[in-house]
Amino acid sequence: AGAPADPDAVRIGLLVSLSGTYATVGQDMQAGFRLYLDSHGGRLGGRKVDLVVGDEGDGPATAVPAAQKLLERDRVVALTGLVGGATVDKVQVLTTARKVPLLGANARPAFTSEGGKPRDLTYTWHTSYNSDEPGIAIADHVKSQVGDGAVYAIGPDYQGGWDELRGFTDTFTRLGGKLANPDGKALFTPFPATENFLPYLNKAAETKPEAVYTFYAGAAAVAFVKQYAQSDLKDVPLYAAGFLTEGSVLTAQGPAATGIRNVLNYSPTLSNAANQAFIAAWSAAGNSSPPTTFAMASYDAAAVLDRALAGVAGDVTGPKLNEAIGKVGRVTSPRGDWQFEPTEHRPVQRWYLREVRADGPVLSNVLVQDLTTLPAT
Amino acid sequence: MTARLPLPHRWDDLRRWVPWLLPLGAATTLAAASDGYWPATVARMLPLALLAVSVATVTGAAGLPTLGQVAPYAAGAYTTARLAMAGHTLAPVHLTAAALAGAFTAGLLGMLLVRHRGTVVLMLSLAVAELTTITATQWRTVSGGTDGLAGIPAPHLLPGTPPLTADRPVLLYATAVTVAATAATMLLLHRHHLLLTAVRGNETRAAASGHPVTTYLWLVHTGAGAIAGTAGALLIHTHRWITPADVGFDTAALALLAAVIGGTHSPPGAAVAAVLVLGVRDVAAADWPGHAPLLLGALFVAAVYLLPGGLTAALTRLRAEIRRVRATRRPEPLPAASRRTS
Amino acid sequence: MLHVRDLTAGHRPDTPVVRSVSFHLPTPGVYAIVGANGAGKTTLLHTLAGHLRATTGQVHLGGRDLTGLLPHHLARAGVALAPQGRRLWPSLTVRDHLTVTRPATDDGFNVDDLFDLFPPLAARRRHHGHQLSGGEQQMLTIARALRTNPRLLLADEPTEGLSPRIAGQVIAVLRDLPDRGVTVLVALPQAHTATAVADRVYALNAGQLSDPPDGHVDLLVGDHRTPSNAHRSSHHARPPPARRALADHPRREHHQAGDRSPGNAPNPTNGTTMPPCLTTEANPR
Amino acid sequence: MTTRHVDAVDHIPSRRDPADIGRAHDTGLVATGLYHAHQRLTVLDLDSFAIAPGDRHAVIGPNGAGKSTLLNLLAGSTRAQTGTITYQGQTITRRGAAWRARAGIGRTFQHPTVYPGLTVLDCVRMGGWHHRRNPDRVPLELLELVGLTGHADYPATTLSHGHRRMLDLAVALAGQPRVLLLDEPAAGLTDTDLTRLLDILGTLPGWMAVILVEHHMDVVAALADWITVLHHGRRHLDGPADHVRADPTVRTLHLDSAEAGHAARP
Amino acid sequence: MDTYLIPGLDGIAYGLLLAIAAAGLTLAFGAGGVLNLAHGTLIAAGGYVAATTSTGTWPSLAAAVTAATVVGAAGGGVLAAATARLRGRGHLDQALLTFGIALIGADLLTTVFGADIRRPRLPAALDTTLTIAGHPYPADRLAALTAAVIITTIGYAVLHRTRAGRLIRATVDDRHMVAGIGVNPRAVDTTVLVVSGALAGLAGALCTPILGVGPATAPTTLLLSLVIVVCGGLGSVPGAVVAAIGVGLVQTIGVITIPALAPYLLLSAMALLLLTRRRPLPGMPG
Ligand SMILES: Nc1ncnc2c1ncn2[C@@H]1O[C@H](COP(=O)(O)OP(=O)(O)OP(=O)(O)O)[C@@H](O)[C@H]1O
Ligand SMILES: Nc1ncnc2c1ncn2[C@@H]1O[C@H](COP(=O)(O)OP(=O)(O)OP(=O)(O)O)[C@@H](O)[C@H]1O
Ligand SMILES: [Mg+2]
Ligand SMILES: [Mg+2]
Repeated sequence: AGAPADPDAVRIGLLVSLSGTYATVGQDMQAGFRLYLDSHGGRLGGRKVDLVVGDEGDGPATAVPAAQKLLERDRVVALTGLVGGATVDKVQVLTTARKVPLLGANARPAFTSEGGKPRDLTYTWHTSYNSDEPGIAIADHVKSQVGDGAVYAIGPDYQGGWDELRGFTDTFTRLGGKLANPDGKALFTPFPATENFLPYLNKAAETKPEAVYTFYAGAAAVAFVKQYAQSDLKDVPLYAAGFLTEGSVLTAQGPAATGIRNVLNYSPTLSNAANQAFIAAWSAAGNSSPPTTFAMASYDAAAVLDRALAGVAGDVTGPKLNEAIGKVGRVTSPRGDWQFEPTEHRPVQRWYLREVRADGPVLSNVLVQDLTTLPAT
Repeated sequence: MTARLPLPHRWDDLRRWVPWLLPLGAATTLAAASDGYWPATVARMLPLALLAVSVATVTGAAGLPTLGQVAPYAAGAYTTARLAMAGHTLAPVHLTAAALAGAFTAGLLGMLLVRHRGTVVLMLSLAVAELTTITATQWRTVSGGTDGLAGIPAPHLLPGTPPLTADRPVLLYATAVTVAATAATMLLLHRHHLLLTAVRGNETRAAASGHPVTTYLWLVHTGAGAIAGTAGALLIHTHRWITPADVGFDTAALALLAAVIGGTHSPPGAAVAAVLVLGVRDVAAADWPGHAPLLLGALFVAAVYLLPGGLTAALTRLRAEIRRVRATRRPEPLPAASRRTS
Repeated sequence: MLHVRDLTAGHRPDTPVVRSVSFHLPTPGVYAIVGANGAGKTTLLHTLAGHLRATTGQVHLGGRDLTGLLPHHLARAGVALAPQGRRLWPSLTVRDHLTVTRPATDDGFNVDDLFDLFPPLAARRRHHGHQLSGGEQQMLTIARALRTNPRLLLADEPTEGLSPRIAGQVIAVLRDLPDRGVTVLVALPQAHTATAVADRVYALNAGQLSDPPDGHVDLLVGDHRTPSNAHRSSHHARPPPARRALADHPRREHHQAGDRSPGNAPNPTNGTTMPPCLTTEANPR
Repeated sequence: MTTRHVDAVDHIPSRRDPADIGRAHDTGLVATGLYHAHQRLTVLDLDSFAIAPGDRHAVIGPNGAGKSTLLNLLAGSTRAQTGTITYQGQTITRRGAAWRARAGIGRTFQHPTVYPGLTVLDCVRMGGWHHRRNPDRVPLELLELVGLTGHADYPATTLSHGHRRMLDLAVALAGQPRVLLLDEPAAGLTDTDLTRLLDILGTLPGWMAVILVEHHMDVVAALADWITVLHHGRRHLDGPADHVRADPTVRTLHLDSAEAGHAARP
Repeated sequence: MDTYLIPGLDGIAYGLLLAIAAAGLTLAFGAGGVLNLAHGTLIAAGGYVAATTSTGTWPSLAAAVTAATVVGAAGGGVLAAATARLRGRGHLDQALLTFGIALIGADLLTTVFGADIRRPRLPAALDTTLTIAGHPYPADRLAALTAAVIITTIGYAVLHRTRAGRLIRATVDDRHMVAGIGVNPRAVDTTVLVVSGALAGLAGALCTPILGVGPATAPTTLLLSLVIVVCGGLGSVPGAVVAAIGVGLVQTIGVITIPALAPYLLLSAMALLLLTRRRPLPGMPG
């Protein structure tokens, strides 16, 4: 407890999963944030930053005590990171009550209402996206590729999976597309228990889909991609939310992932200057694999804080910082420039179509084309 | 001589209350401490502590190692959450309804579980724990899906009193409920201690002496379900959010391990151990982010070797040791026989 | 053969059950230990087999010092225990019980010999340990011990639960064993069976062994019924329940009520008295 | 009425005259058509078995004859596969062991076990739990009866085997049974305890019905007025004690140890 | 019919894959009476070792399998030493200890190997699909199926047909009487846990090419192995194989036939089996 030694310094909390199922994502996010910090001399907005890291673990049960510690004992002026949607949903209540800006850099759930009233999002910001946006972004492209053919939709049975798939299926059917799934609804596989996808895939093959759309992440993504290439579906085009092939899972998937087309707000092969600087710094920091959207969003969170803190005069308090975040305007980012949507406090950003291709000796999600900007203004 | 006799009795009476007043005193001290972190953090540990009491009751008193008490816990929690969200915010109503829901759930499950013993119970209750999470996940109208419910309205102690939102009153309230429920459990178990030890230890002989073993075990299981239900209500009151993962295997495992560390035959020991376990995971490990599992693992391993029989047994050993040391210091020698038994 | 000197052992360090026991079994033969229930027979045999640690004392078998050896070392040195209370392996079949044992030499009982010896076992060879009748379990306990081809067989009440016929067979086997060079030390509760079985009988009394003059064992064990640890009863100052005169026994009412008289009459010289709870008929539920 | 062999007639009443059976039906324990098998191996096959108040009925037979199984079926420790058991005119075939014990069918076990964690005195208390008019005096008297007063406050697990057997008897008696099933109560007892046992059994109240399974023929002789001999689960012989003991087939089957030596191959 | 041919085959192959994972646990828990919750961690350790050793050539695959087995055996040795002092203190203390060791082990594994998912490279001959009845089917699963058949056959022979197997069961029943026939029960315990650990390591090496290895591997394999061991009847190899195939079929045919109930299927099936089984598990009271 107590104020940091340097009177000018600010204390910022970074809450990410460092143990449990999502540790890879959490580590990426920490690396992204630290990369920005280190490349700016440990200062954001001219102030020395005292970064306090907390472990989110597997969900709210561990994340809430950790957030409480950051808020009450370390008295951070902003909380960033947060891997899981459920965590954001619960921690948001704490940060709002304490008037500390929550600058989420990954999942953004559809916040549950509080006592019948919608959530107060004044202190809630995200540098990432809404979980249904990848699906919304790619639906049009898939429709144009399959024409009148049907698409089979399959995903994991939890909130993230429901959101990701809903984004796609709703938009796709609204555009006149047909789902190959027998009941017209996406198929959800038990999560995280499913590790054998072959039966589902072979069953899906019987519906003779023109293409398959999916969302998986982590270990399930590895198993899914690997087994997809071994199933009756192996010649059917696979479209996915970009997390399917994002980051280290791609290495584990190996050649089986080649040709998967997926959608994300970032690709390491983007050619803008900010990205090139980011990539260079990323490799210089000793990372062998290309940066992920998780690292990038967390990097951007640092960038947002950098600009916001620069705009705060005198002592940094939660409300002052929050107000400053509202005023950062356009953020120059490796993903291309973006800005906060004024009421929902999430990025208005471009989405990209990527394809897994061999990029030298390693596989990479190579940029194919721009898709759309979301949320549509 | 005669004048002095009543004194130790009164002192003994008093001393019997001390262990129960201790946690309340500790909670008051914590609530008075300026830091807002401690009251909220400790209050959030108490539902698991009470759940561990319930698990220790089933595991210790009935001899059925169980992971399945999360089912009545979930029943109590979701009953409370739904009541609160429907506008019924009286805490006593919540506690009663949750206890009933817990007892009902445990009663139903008990009809299947108490016919089995040992590892079979453990595995059946593992299935119960997993199925509880799955049901909670799938029953989205009740549970709100995998992300669960948040912003559940705070309870009121009595009609007209302000809602229990501030961390310090919540801590005092949660401590009072935990202590009262644990004390009630202990009282009931103590009264039937002999019976339960006997049926647990030698079923065949007990049945041949006219004791309906399964009925006894079912009653214990159901009663423990009421405690677990109460713990579920407390979960909602202290957290005001819930996800299906909170009523799943991880919680069940922590509660069971806490019961083992505390000494399965002592529900209060289980409660203390649960606070200890969560303290290691959430407080001690906070300064070493990412390594909470490591510290927890180290705690478990240390507990096995350093506390055979659990915290309670360690306490008993300590007390015996103190008494032995005192006895040897006593000036007048005791008869040999009684010294040997002490 | 077996030399035991100053052996003290018990279940807890502070309460020895067997106290400074010394004896010497010079040649292979059948030796019996008799003693009241709770005298410490089982404790002594378990100590000799290594299952209990002796606090003092030495054990030599055939010149070899066995003091303080672990049970499996003792077993390999030729000490076999047929324990009281059967101690079978429920998940093994009768046959498995015998085949899992590897005798050091082949000149002992093989599995078929043992089945010949105990025909009921042969009929149950596929049954599991817990599926046997009490007597069958007892037979298997002895058979298992014999199968190790021991030099010293410790048999704890080996005839308990056996029908007189099988008991006779077991005793005959035990009596034959010395011819094979096996020393048999058998604990028996009753002096008269012991004198019939053994070449020599020792009496264990309150944890101490005495070597009675042949044929007078009864004198030593007959009327002692103190708990082996004498100190135990000393601080139990419970008053004995008042003895009721036998004349008051309500059984007479039943005679008058026309019931047939039960098998034998009470022994009027003995002080045994039913507690009143049992003498008035309990109310039917 | 003389001793009869099973194969001699179709149906053997187990009592001396029909009036006895009638009395057993109303007040005692009657089993008919009992059959029990394990893995196609017949363990017990008994057309009828009855005991009335006051009876002292011994069941003997070689090892594995089915004696303990019979007691288990009567006491409800094992459910009968076929057959009907009535007690005081009421069918109890489907009742569990606990119910039967409370109804007055008490028993001891061939392998006596105690309650771990309980003192000797508490074990007896547990036995009389359902008759708690005088919770402390009766158990103490029973302990005095079986000679374990000195052990009253010690953990029951520290009892020696013979003492456990005596304790088991005290526990059974504490339940104030109207039918007492004893499974080899004399096995492993020393002379002193044997005398004590005989005294206890001899002074059991006359309204009690006792079934005694025993190999120790002195005990049978001292107590039983009627003996059933089981062999391979079937009734081999049934009759008044003296007749059965004198029967030559019983001698060869069970008692005789004359030809014992031949089986032992050196 | 054709609908169920490949899922059926896959159910058996997947089931046998799980049988390998469960083999070590059957030995330790079922036969040896040690409730080893660190079993999944040993499998994961074997998997990580195999994933880092194997480079896609046959010799490296052989080296990977050997290394994983050795690492598993060493882990089993550690567990044997750790549980030796716990004899006679019941399953719950064992569970506490091995759960603690599992947590520590998981932390060590992620520290050493990272939190990423890893999959070993297989020789090209295995990393392909064969065509069965007109459907593609992965060759690596068929190879694992073969390995499973060999391992379980050997396991059956050892556990049910040899003196060693009887000794293991006897030691669980009454270790003092095992000492009484001249066998050191501690040696039996240690052997059981070392062999069980070796089997776990081997299972890790065989399963990771197909399922990958990551932080979730340990809990998932532990749960499935427990289900299989308990459903199969503790300590019975044929039972475990049948149970594993049952689990495999539930997870393949079951989940696609009634997808709505897919999450419930496995554990409900286990619960039903346990509830309806009349015979108590061997070696278990009640
Ligand atoms: N596990 C134990 N813990 C403490 N004391 C014990 C234990 N087992 C036996 N004793 C005590 O040791 C004494 C000797 O018991 P032991 O079993 O050796 O007697 P025994 O001569 O074999 O009697 P029996 O003829 O009844 O079998 C008894 O007084 C008994 O109370
Ligand atoms: N669970 C079981 N499974 C298979 N066979 C069994 C089982 N229980 C008992 N038996 C067999 O039933 C037969 C009768 O057993 P029971 O215990 O009734 O015999 P008993 O007459 O009491 O013999 P003993 O005098 O040796 O105690 C025995 O041969 C035994 O092997
Ligand atoms: Mg003895
Ligand atoms: Mg019997």
